[in-house]
Amino acid sequence: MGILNKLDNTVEHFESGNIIITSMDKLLNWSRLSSMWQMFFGLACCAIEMMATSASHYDLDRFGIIPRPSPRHVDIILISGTVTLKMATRIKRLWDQMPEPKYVISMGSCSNCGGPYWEHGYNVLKGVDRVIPVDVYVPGCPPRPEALLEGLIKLQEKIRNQSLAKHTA
Amino acid sequence: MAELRTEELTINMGPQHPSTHGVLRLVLTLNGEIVTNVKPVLGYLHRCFEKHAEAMTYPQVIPYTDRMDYLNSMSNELAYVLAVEKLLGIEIPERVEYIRVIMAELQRIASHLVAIGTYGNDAGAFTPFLYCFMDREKVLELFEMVCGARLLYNYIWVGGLSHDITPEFITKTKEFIKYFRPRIKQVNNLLSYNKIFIERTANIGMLPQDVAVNAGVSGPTLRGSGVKYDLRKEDPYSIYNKFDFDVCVGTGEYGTVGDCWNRYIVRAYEMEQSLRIIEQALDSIPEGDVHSAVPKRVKPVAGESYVRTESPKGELGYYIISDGSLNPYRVKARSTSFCNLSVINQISRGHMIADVVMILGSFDIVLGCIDR
Amino acid sequence: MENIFTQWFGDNLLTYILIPVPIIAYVSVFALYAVLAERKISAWMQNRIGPNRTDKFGLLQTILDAVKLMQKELILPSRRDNLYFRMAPYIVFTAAFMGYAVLPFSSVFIGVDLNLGLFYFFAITSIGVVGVLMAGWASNNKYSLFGGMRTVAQIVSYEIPTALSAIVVVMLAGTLSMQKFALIQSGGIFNWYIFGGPGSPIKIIIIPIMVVSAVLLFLSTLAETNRTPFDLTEADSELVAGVHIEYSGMMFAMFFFAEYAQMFAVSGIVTTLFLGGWQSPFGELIPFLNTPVFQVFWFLAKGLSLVFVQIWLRWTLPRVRIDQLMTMCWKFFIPIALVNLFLIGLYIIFA
Amino acid sequence: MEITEIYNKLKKVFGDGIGDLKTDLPAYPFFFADASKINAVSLFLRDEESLQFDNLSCLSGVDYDKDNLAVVYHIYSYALKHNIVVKCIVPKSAPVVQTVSDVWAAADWHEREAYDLIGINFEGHPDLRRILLSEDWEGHPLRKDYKVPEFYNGMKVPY
Amino acid sequence: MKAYFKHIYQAVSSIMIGMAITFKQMFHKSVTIQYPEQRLQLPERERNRLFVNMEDCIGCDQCAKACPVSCIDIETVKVVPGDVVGKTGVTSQGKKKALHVTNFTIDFAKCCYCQLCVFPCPTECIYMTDVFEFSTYKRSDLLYQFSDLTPETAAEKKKMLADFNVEQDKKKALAAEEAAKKSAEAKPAENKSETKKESDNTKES
Repeated sequence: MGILNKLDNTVEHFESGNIIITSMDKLLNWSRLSSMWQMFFGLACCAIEMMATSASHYDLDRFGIIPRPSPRHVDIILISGTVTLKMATRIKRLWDQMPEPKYVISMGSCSNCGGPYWEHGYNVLKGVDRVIPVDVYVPGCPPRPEALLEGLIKLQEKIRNQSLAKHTA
Repeated sequence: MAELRTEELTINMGPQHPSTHGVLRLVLTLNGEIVTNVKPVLGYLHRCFEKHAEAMTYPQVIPYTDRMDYLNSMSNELAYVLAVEKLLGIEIPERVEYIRVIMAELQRIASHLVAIGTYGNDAGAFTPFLYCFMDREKVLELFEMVCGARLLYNYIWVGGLSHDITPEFITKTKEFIKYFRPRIKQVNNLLSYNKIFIERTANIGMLPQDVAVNAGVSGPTLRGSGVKYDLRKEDPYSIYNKFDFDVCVGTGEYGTVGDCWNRYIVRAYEMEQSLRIIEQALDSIPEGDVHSAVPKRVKPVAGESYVRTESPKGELGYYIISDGSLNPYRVKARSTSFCNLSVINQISRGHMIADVVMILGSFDIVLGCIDR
Repeated sequence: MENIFTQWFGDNLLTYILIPVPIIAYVSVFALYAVLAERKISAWMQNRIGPNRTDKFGLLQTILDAVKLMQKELILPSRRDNLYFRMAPYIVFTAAFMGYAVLPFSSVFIGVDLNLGLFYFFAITSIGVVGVLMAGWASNNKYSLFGGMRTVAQIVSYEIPTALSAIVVVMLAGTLSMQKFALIQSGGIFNWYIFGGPGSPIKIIIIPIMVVSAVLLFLSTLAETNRTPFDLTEADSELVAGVHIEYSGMMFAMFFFAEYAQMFAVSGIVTTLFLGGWQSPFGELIPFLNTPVFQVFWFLAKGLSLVFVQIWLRWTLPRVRIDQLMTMCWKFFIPIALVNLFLIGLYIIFA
Repeated sequence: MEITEIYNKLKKVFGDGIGDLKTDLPAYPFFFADASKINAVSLFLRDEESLQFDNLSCLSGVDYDKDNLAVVYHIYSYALKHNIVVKCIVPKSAPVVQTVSDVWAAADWHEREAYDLIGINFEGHPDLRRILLSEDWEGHPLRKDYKVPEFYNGMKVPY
Repeated sequence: MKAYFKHIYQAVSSIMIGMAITFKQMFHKSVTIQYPEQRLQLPERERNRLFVNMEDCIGCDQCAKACPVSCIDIETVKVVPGDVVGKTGVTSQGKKKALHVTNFTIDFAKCCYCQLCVFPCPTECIYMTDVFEFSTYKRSDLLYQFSDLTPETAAEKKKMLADFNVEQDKKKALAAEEAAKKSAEAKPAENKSETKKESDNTKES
């Protein structure tokens, strides 16, 4: 349980390139990237496109993504919509409640940088990256479902290149 | 049992909760499983629409109205544009009006599909949700064909439309109507008339007529209470007076009038009526230019207008004050979900937690519309 | 009949170590692939495809899920009840797996053929509820507490119709041993208890009663596994994730796998009691199909088709409410089961 | 019933409580009412047999001009199908309007919103708290002279 | 008692109907678009990432004005006589270009894809394409520069204009001196630097 927690200390001593570590890396990365459970959580317009993506036409389940309602079970959180200042603290909290390793996809203009609301939005957080670290920015307002899938594939790409030895996992 | 001391439990539902349809927060006070008080906390999606509208020119506000109630962007655009046109006092070509009606009704179908689907999901049935989304995808395809966007269209402009419809759109829409009629029946069989679903929703959250009217509840929520009031009939805007359709009300087929099931089934019936309107409109659509009445500069004289329309969720009003400049002085959106939601405390007291979820779902709220 | 391991290795310690191996192996594989099956079947019902990015049919999907869950950080809530919080997943997990001890996979293979097999099964599966309650209490979360409390009410109530409808078969068979239930129903599909069991043609009159009993048993065991339409423990849309809400990583995986393990266990019970257990539906017509290896096949086929029905139900029906669940149990299931019992009693006396 | 008729009727009952009727501006005529009498006026509007204004469609707070705020009521009658627009003007220095939430329940949240965004105090409102913004927010953003704060709870607000 | 059995009947029948529906659906073809391999044929009017054809852009700033979210940032430098914008100095429709577009950025992190910028364009050089696959790991990568001038050339052009202005000023001073009796016409429009800035706070924070 929590192998990574324990491995972390041991693995530090290895240089990258060790054959065991590399193949281990491959397996662990592969498992992480092909079973990214998603937070069942929507904010605004983009949430509708997120729902459309998980519906039959685009089927997030193909990528091994199932929505889980509790932050304890999930690997990725899709920030799908405008983050207001009132909501920002809650998102930070959700993010804190998620177990490592965890990833964030910022979906749509609003969560990228405030989007259409960046100029006069007194209650809008201008970019969710001000409260939590974002891995992939998906542009669009709202992004097409395919665009979200493309963002997910980009995230998979990122996970694929992570390594235990480099201490990024 | 009398000496058994119980304590009330306060539960926080949301802003992150699977069934609050976004980021609504409900503070529930519970006695066991029985809800004694519901306190909605809004504003988690307050995106300052009204402030933005004051800083934009009139046409630039349209994309923001899209984002206000993102499930029925077309209706929002329509309401806003009607209000601006009223200020400008311009005549709209007939063809434009027809296309607007077609779009608004297609949007009504799409919006109701989401309402029905997510309501099924609230009840725990995931499959109807996906069936509804499959059908909605077809509507979105139509929209995408006409204006290039799937969700937020910026299609209805002051005085006209951004694009004319194509003959392909008309054939595709007719195909869709043919395809969609049996699908409504299927969803009804799968979900609406399912015994478990009826048990979950019938006789839950009764909203009496007088309370509904007094609290400003509108749309399917009001009609579920048996009030035959539809702005398309009562106060026809655009060209709704040309079409023949019925106003559906809750009849208490199961449960009593005004409960969740009746509120829900009104939506299923309304989709059928929307199909009827679309059919009539498609058959009699005149030729014309959709750009002919679009003003170069939208600069109304000082004054104010308030237009209410029947959006899929209810009475959607835009109150616009103009001071004669290019930007509106004040835009206030009378959002439907905002008024509908305000009765939740009154009607969910005494029910169970699971019922609160169902009651909330039966209002078909959209947080973008509530918080603006 | 002797257990095949006993035949091979004699009655010694080695045998008792070896017997659980295939069972545990089967349960683990089943739990993994039931999750996949659930996802695939639900996908088909919803005109989707389901997992297919890991490999063409997504066969590795759940294995990768498990590997991923192992990597996840274990989060322990700071105000938990430490002992209970840590113990709960193990109890649920163990209880779900212990039920398999009395499932007769074949005429020569059963974990242990207890005299009180059926009784043992009902007893052991209800231990799981203790784990669920512990989890609900120890998480220090109001939602999980609700989930835990609901489960207790639900499972304790549904024990009664489960037992009552099982007793119908017990009365006809006159035994509590799981292996004997299967043995009695030899001789083809019409000797299964769902069709009245072996006996004279007069048994036709009890077929409706037996069918109703079988359905009751199936539904009330379904309720005991906490699956939709009875998944009030989890209740996504009300209680977020119910008792699992605070569990992460492998601890959550244990709950998850326990649920799926239990799915087959209860199907196994229904199979054994009403569907002839490992008996071939063709009886003695084709003796080849009744050899021990094929018996395993029949048992799994019957059990898995019931699992399919469970999945099918889950993806069709909405969830019931807690008071309706109780109403269903006390006002519908128990009276009907009692009437069944009474009628079967009359039948036994007069026929 | 036309707005002039309704206006005359109200004028007869309330006298000074009802201000001028404006019909020259597009697109709707409206009249003014005294902010300290609006509760009685609306009660009359709702309960009078010939008026029956049972539905408050919209209540908007407006930053009216340099010194004044306004509350605009769009009132409809489901039964008799007529409508009026009533405005209450209050000075910015003492923005107090009588509540109508006991007349129309719909006004409850609308008044809270007007309080939140414009800063109008509704006298007699049972639960006048901020509704959209956080409780600890400062200022009323829809006023024309509102300045966006630099930081809120440690989060930078401007882009 | 009748109601009791009616309940049971309704429950059983409606569940059966529902199960029949889901069972039938199992044999329907799936509607899923398997994205990276399969792609939808997007309609002609598809509205995704904007594209600016700099060959045709005359730097008129119309799109930036129309944009509701001010995500377009255009900076132009006036052409000095003798210099040519781009290769030909005219757009494909033959309009003369009088401005070097030294900076034409669109911040797609802000863009709301509303198409309001497309219609006012006099040369139809800004339009929406069907490209939607451009998610990034860094937000700054979403700031697209469309200007075909490198920063060096842009600086050069600016310098050219500045030099030209200085020259003009000198000339004017000379002319003013020379033709004090004559009323020489100064061209005020050319005295000003034409550098525009849409908004000064669009830089990444």
